[in-house]
Amino acid sequence: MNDPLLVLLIGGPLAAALLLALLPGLRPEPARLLTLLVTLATFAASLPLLATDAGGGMTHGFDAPWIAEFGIRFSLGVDGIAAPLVVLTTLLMPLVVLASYGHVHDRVRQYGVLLLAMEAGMIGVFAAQDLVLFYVFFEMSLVPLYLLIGVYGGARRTYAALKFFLFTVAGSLPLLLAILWLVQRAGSADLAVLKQLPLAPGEQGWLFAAFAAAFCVKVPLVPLHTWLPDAHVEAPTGGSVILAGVTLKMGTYGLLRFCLPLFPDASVRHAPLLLALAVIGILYGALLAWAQKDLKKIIAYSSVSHLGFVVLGLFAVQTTAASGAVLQMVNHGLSTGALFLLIGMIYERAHTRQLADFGGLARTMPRFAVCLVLATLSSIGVPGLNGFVGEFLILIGTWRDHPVAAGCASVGVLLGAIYMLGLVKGLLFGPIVHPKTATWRDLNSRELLLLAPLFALMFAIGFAPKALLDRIEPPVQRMLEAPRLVQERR
Amino acid sequence: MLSERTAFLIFSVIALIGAVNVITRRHPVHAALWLVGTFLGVAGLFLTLGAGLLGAIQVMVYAGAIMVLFLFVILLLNLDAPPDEGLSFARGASLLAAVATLALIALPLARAPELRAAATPESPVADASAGQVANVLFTRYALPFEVVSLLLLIAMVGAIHLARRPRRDETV
Amino acid sequence: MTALLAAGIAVTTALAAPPAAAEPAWLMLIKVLVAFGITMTIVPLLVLAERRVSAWMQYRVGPNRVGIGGSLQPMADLVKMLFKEELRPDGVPPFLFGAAPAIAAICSLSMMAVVPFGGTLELDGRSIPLVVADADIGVLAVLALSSIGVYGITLGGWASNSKYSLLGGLRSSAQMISYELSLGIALLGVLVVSGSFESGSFRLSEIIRFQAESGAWNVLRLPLGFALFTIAVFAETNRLPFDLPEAEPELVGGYHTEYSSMRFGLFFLGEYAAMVAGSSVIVCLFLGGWHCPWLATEAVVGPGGALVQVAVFLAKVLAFLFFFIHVRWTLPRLRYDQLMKFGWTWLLPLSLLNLLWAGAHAALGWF
Amino acid sequence: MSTVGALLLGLPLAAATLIGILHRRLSTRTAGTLAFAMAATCFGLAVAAFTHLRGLPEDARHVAATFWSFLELGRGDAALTLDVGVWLDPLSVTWALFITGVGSLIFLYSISYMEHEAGGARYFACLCLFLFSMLTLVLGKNLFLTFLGWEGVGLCSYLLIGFEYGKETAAQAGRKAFLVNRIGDVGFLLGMFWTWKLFGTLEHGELTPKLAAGLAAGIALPPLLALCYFVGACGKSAQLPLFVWLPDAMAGPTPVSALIHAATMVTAGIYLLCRLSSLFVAADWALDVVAFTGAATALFAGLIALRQRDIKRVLAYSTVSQLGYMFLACGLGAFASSAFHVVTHAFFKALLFLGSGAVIHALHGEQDLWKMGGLKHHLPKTAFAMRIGAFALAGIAPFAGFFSKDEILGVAFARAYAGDPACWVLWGAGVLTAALTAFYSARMITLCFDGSSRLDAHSHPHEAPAPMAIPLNVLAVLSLVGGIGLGFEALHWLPLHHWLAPTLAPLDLPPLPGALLWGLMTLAFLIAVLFWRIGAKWYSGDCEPARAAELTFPRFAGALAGRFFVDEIYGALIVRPLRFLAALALQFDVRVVDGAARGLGQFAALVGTGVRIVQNGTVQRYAFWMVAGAIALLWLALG
Amino acid sequence: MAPQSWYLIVSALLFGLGIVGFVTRRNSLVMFMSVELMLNAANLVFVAAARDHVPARGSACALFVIAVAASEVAVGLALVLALFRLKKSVDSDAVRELRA
Repeated sequence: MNDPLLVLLIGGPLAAALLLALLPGLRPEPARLLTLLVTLATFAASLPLLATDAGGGMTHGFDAPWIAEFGIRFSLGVDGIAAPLVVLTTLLMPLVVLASYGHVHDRVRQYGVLLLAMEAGMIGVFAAQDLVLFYVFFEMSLVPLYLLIGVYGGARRTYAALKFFLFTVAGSLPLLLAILWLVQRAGSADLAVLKQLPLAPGEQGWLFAAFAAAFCVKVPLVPLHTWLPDAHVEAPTGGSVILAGVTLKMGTYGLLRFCLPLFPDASVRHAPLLLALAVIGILYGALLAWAQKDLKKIIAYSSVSHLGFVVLGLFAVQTTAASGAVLQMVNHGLSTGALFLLIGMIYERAHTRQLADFGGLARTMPRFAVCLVLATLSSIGVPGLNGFVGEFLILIGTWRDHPVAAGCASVGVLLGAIYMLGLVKGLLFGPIVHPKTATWRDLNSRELLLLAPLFALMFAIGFAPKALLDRIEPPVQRMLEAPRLVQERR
Repeated sequence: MLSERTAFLIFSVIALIGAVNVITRRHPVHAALWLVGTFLGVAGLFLTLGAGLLGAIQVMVYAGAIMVLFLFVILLLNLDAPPDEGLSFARGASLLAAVATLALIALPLARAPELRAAATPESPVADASAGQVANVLFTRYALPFEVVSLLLLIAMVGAIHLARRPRRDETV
Repeated sequence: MTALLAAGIAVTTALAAPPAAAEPAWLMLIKVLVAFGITMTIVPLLVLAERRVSAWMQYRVGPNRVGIGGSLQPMADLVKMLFKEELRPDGVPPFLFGAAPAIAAICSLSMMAVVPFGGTLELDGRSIPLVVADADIGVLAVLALSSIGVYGITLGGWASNSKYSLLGGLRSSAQMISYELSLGIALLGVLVVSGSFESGSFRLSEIIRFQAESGAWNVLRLPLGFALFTIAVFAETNRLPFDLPEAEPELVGGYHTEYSSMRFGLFFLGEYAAMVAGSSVIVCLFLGGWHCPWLATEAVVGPGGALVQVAVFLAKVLAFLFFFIHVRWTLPRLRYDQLMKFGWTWLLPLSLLNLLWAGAHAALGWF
Repeated sequence: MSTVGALLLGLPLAAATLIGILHRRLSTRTAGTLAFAMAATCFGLAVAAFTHLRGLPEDARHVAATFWSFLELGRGDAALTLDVGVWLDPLSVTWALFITGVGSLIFLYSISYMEHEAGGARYFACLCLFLFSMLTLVLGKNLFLTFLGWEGVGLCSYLLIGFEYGKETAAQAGRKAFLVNRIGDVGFLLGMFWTWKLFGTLEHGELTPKLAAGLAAGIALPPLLALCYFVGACGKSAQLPLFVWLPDAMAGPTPVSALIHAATMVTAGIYLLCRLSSLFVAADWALDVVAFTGAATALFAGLIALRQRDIKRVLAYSTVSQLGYMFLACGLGAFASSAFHVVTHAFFKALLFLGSGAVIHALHGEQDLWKMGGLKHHLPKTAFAMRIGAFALAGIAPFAGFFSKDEILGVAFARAYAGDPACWVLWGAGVLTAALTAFYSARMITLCFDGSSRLDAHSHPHEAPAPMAIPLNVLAVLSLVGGIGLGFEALHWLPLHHWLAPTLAPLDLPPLPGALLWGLMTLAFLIAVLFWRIGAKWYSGDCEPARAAELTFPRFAGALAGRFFVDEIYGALIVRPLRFLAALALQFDVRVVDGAARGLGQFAALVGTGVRIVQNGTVQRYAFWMVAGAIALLWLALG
Repeated sequence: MAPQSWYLIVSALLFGLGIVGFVTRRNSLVMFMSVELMLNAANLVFVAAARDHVPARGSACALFVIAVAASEVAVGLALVLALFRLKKSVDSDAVRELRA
């Protein structure tokens, strides 16, 4: 029953990346065009993933022996949780390539190679059903991003890239140890087998800690988040969109896919700690975002706050909350992606990211104003748009068992509004500040085409999330079975 | 004919005195000559042990070739005795070296009692004459023999290349 | 004074070298004295002969004033050597300055210990091999001592504390080392050919016995070997055409310019002793030593037979010495770089070729 | 019936998106007419819904219609099913009626008002969106949709207040309004979660009967739950703690103030209280909190309104005060009478706002009362309409205000009379506020229309054009008729109480004896007339502002003028410390958390320098260590 | 025939002196000589130990040691020569800096 679709989705971009890498003579424009075509093709190919619904089970499975003696298999498969994230990745990629027309002018071919390699890595992460395969893709997707930030970034790019790399790798070392321990004990790295593995509470404790460490760095959860603002500020627009849109989701996806089902007792035991960190993340992130001067930093810290919500939803061990969390992962990808694209567009024109330098853009750039307001509304969770549905489900789910945490978190919703509207007022309303404001032309059709799909999805999810939620809920239910039992007993 | 024991004593005395002087003499040429003395002492010891071929080769190669090379280098470089040379880096190192030698002597004896056995029987078991050495050399140790020859070739090429005075068009 | 001391040491080393011979001490002493005596007599004769022959070759008379026809000239030289003032330049390491000539002399003299003058002498029931120390490593000892000889010259050059002598010393030792190489390999050729001996030892007497039994001298088997060996010996003893180091105009006498009286005499002695030893080794290896083809020396019973062998051996050696002297006054002197080039690029390959030829000869057993 | 509901929601949304997309090409006039047409049809639909519901029997007077299922999650008791639909019952239809009614009048009015403003189309798009949100709020099938409307309305007020985004004050006011509303919304959200946890459903259809049954069975609900909703209501209806945004909201265009900050949006809070009336009654002391806040707000706002120079601010504070009255009524359990006051207030407050709009329009943007005076000669019709509105506001007999306000005072008196001592304080505050209201409305009218003309020379005001005049007249009639028509028991034509009773919690209060009732009514009427006379006399004639200022209590004046420095207090207590906390967090983040990461790096470098000393190039040193190592090994081997 | 232990003692002494020379002397040539000393000590042990077993092997090994020593000296001295040409001194402290 091997379905080659997923292999195609991963292999396609990878092969294209290789091809591009091996054609030094290729001029920039055709190279960029090729990248765009490949990413679009991958997106088109990834759509059926959403269509099929196997009641929470694994679809498009592909299984082949890889390292036989350790029982490690090259097995791919996608369920309700992974499918939306894969489609999100394949959706964002073409947009990033389109955006790169504006600001990437030299080394375009290498830019394409890095993007395609990253896309392959990320799809692999979401599609891997084998623990070791997951780890391989987890690391593989890291390198292109490091290079992307390191080569195409801003002033302090090397510092930021290195910091990002070191944080993630340091986090993923305990993960590697834990994986090796698990595979050695279970004799196979397949997820299904590992789920049935009886683990002693003490053992489960440190394994959970190791897994959680790697994923919390990636989320990023509060104490381990300092790499994110630097990485975002220095990353090129494309890099930021991918970093915020997909890379952060790997952390939360990992928590849901591996931590909760594999180590139910430890997860429930550590749930209060993680909930507390999530709430701190939400409030602390929001506060920091409010105190920032740099546009990208504000959005970066808002990501910390939004993903705090997602972690809150996951560790409330409630199907409603967890489904809301998965939905929020997708939403955050859309809204923050749009915001970063918009900031990229402004940066292309003004070459400064300090909020104080801007003012009264609404008059000269109405289209930009409308898009920015829309993206902001989605980000702060105004009902009618996607952000609200996710946050609402997370909070209503969390309230059942942890009313205090949900209460504090909902204050985060308020703080979110404060700094985002501050951003919008600083940029769009009030008197004109920047001398050259008049010279900046409004968004051209390319840029609008870029944002259109994101806004369309925002409204779609905002008004009718049922389609997506029905696809997400069964697998989440399945993931949370074990922790739910532990929760009940407690 | 002199008894072997006395020959052993004479030659070992020569060797040891030579060795002491090699490291104490300040002038390199003197050190070199004393070293020649040590080599001859050791060659004598080889003879007392019946290894005639080895003794000859020792003299021929060590004393004859290697030391001449040393002398050549010393003379060519026209080295004179550095002023305050002597036993520099004094206390620590020599102390350590003394400990080392003691260890080398004491430990094996302490550990291997059979070594302390009385003198072995007088009659020489079998002399290591050139023929026997040749038999062993070309049968049992044929491969090392070839390898050593290769090593010598490489050493020769290396030495020539390194020591060659750079021609005008080359820079060091 | 140091010279005499040096001579004494020479004797003990000769004694100690071949301990394997289990003969009574006094017999060993007599043999040493006999060998030492023969050498010491040949050397002054050689000096005289050299001057007479060179003069004869150049249509001049040569020394004929002292004694009958100049026969006592060597005595005169010796007396001159002994009583001249011993000069020593300042800044010279005293011991080394004196030791250098001694080393040269010792090495040359000790070589004779290994050379068999004759067969075995039956005297009141005891058969005495007519060799000082028929050492198992025989020929190798010759090589070893010749390499030690280099020290004498090098130190001599260095100890006299002057640039010219230093350079002269270095050049001569370099020359000796280079030719020692081809000497060794040529020697190998002989050993390979006469390798039919069983115990694989290097005894000269066995080589001679082999030549005697097989009826043909090695010179017939290895003509190339013979030529190479002689050239190498010429180089070893710094004889013309290779006596460049001391004769070079700019080097003014080479390493023994600073030496005077007896030290110079020792150098002189060393050189001529080396010639004697060299020629005797050549005779043993290539010209059948004390063996004379048509005169069945073994047949002659009693001491007379041994004496005949010694006589035959001495005759050959003297003939060869004559050849030495003859060459000196016929061939021109080689320049230093030609000399080195000849030694490395011609002599060495040829000796390897000779070794090959000897190998083939031994393997195929021609004769 | 479901098609009516669908259209009621669909039409405004469609209009909003249509005008929004085409707003570049549409002129203000065409967009305005389109919007007005849409609003009028919606009013028609609301009337149709009303007649249909009247036709239904007493107890089954509600219609539910779902359009599409929003989401279904979870199983068993943790199941959460939300779907988009409409819930029509007397309460929601009443609200829909006056929203669409007053709304369409204001749409008509603003066509000509926004004639020469730039971006008129964008204005009407936002207005349509606002109407859609308000209708969703009111007609929403479940609390989720109510909340959707709730936030939507907040958003639209943000967009509309900040309409002239060029002006810093407008942008600031818009943001402030949205944020304060958001605080209320958080309360509403928490209430919703709690309700879902307790009752497992958010559908109005299921929730209200459950609550009523619970109330009947006497089960007490946690008061905090009710308070959550109350916080939401305060945020939206600008009650004491969260009223600061309303006066600033006057920075927006006048029709916006009229529509949003007088008629519709501010009433959302009351709607919520009425919708969850049984929940509030079940939560024992929650209602007292509501009552007292209401009274306090009424009194407080009334005082501030006395000294306001800007005509629109006077009206804004009067709105806050009247809302205080409504909350007071709810607090006393008289949800129906508060609803009645909402309706009447909508009429005369919208009238007053539109009138003031006409005045400002005529004076080309001049809003300061002290720069007006004697306008009745130039704007006779507006003056006449405004005067009727002011009378209604003051609560003078035949006008609407009198009946609704008097009823609230009556209930307060009855409850106090029935033995609840606290209510005397409430009644006293109510009467005092009534007096203040009369006084400042008189002040406004006399300063604006009567008295000597303080107009600056070259402005020559002209009468409002027709589209602005018609809504004024209609509203004037309604303010006149509204009170009698809806409230007066005797007429039985459309007694509001009777109409809303089934959806609200019953009021258990012994009726007052007839004589006492009439006595109260006359007392209220006399107070209103008396204070109106004082106000009028005080400000008539050519009194200079100085004389007028020192006439009232001088010390007290500063506080009143400065609006009790409420904004400054809020700034000091909340905004500044929060901003300081943010800066502190930033420093903490950069110094401590980031520092720790960088520190780790430096530590590694430090270790490096330590090790480097061993490797310093002298051969001897290496030899020494080599030999030492050899000995150690030997020792190990043989030891 | 002197007992084997005596030989071992002599070679140990030689080796010790070699170490002292190698570690203490700063002149690189003398260091080379000390190394030769140590190698000789090793040869001595080879031959002495082999005498009780198969004498020929001892000599064979000693032969290899001599060959290696010869090549070592050749290359070593070439290096010293090159070093001298660079630093004008054979003092091992002259080549202390680790950077070019």
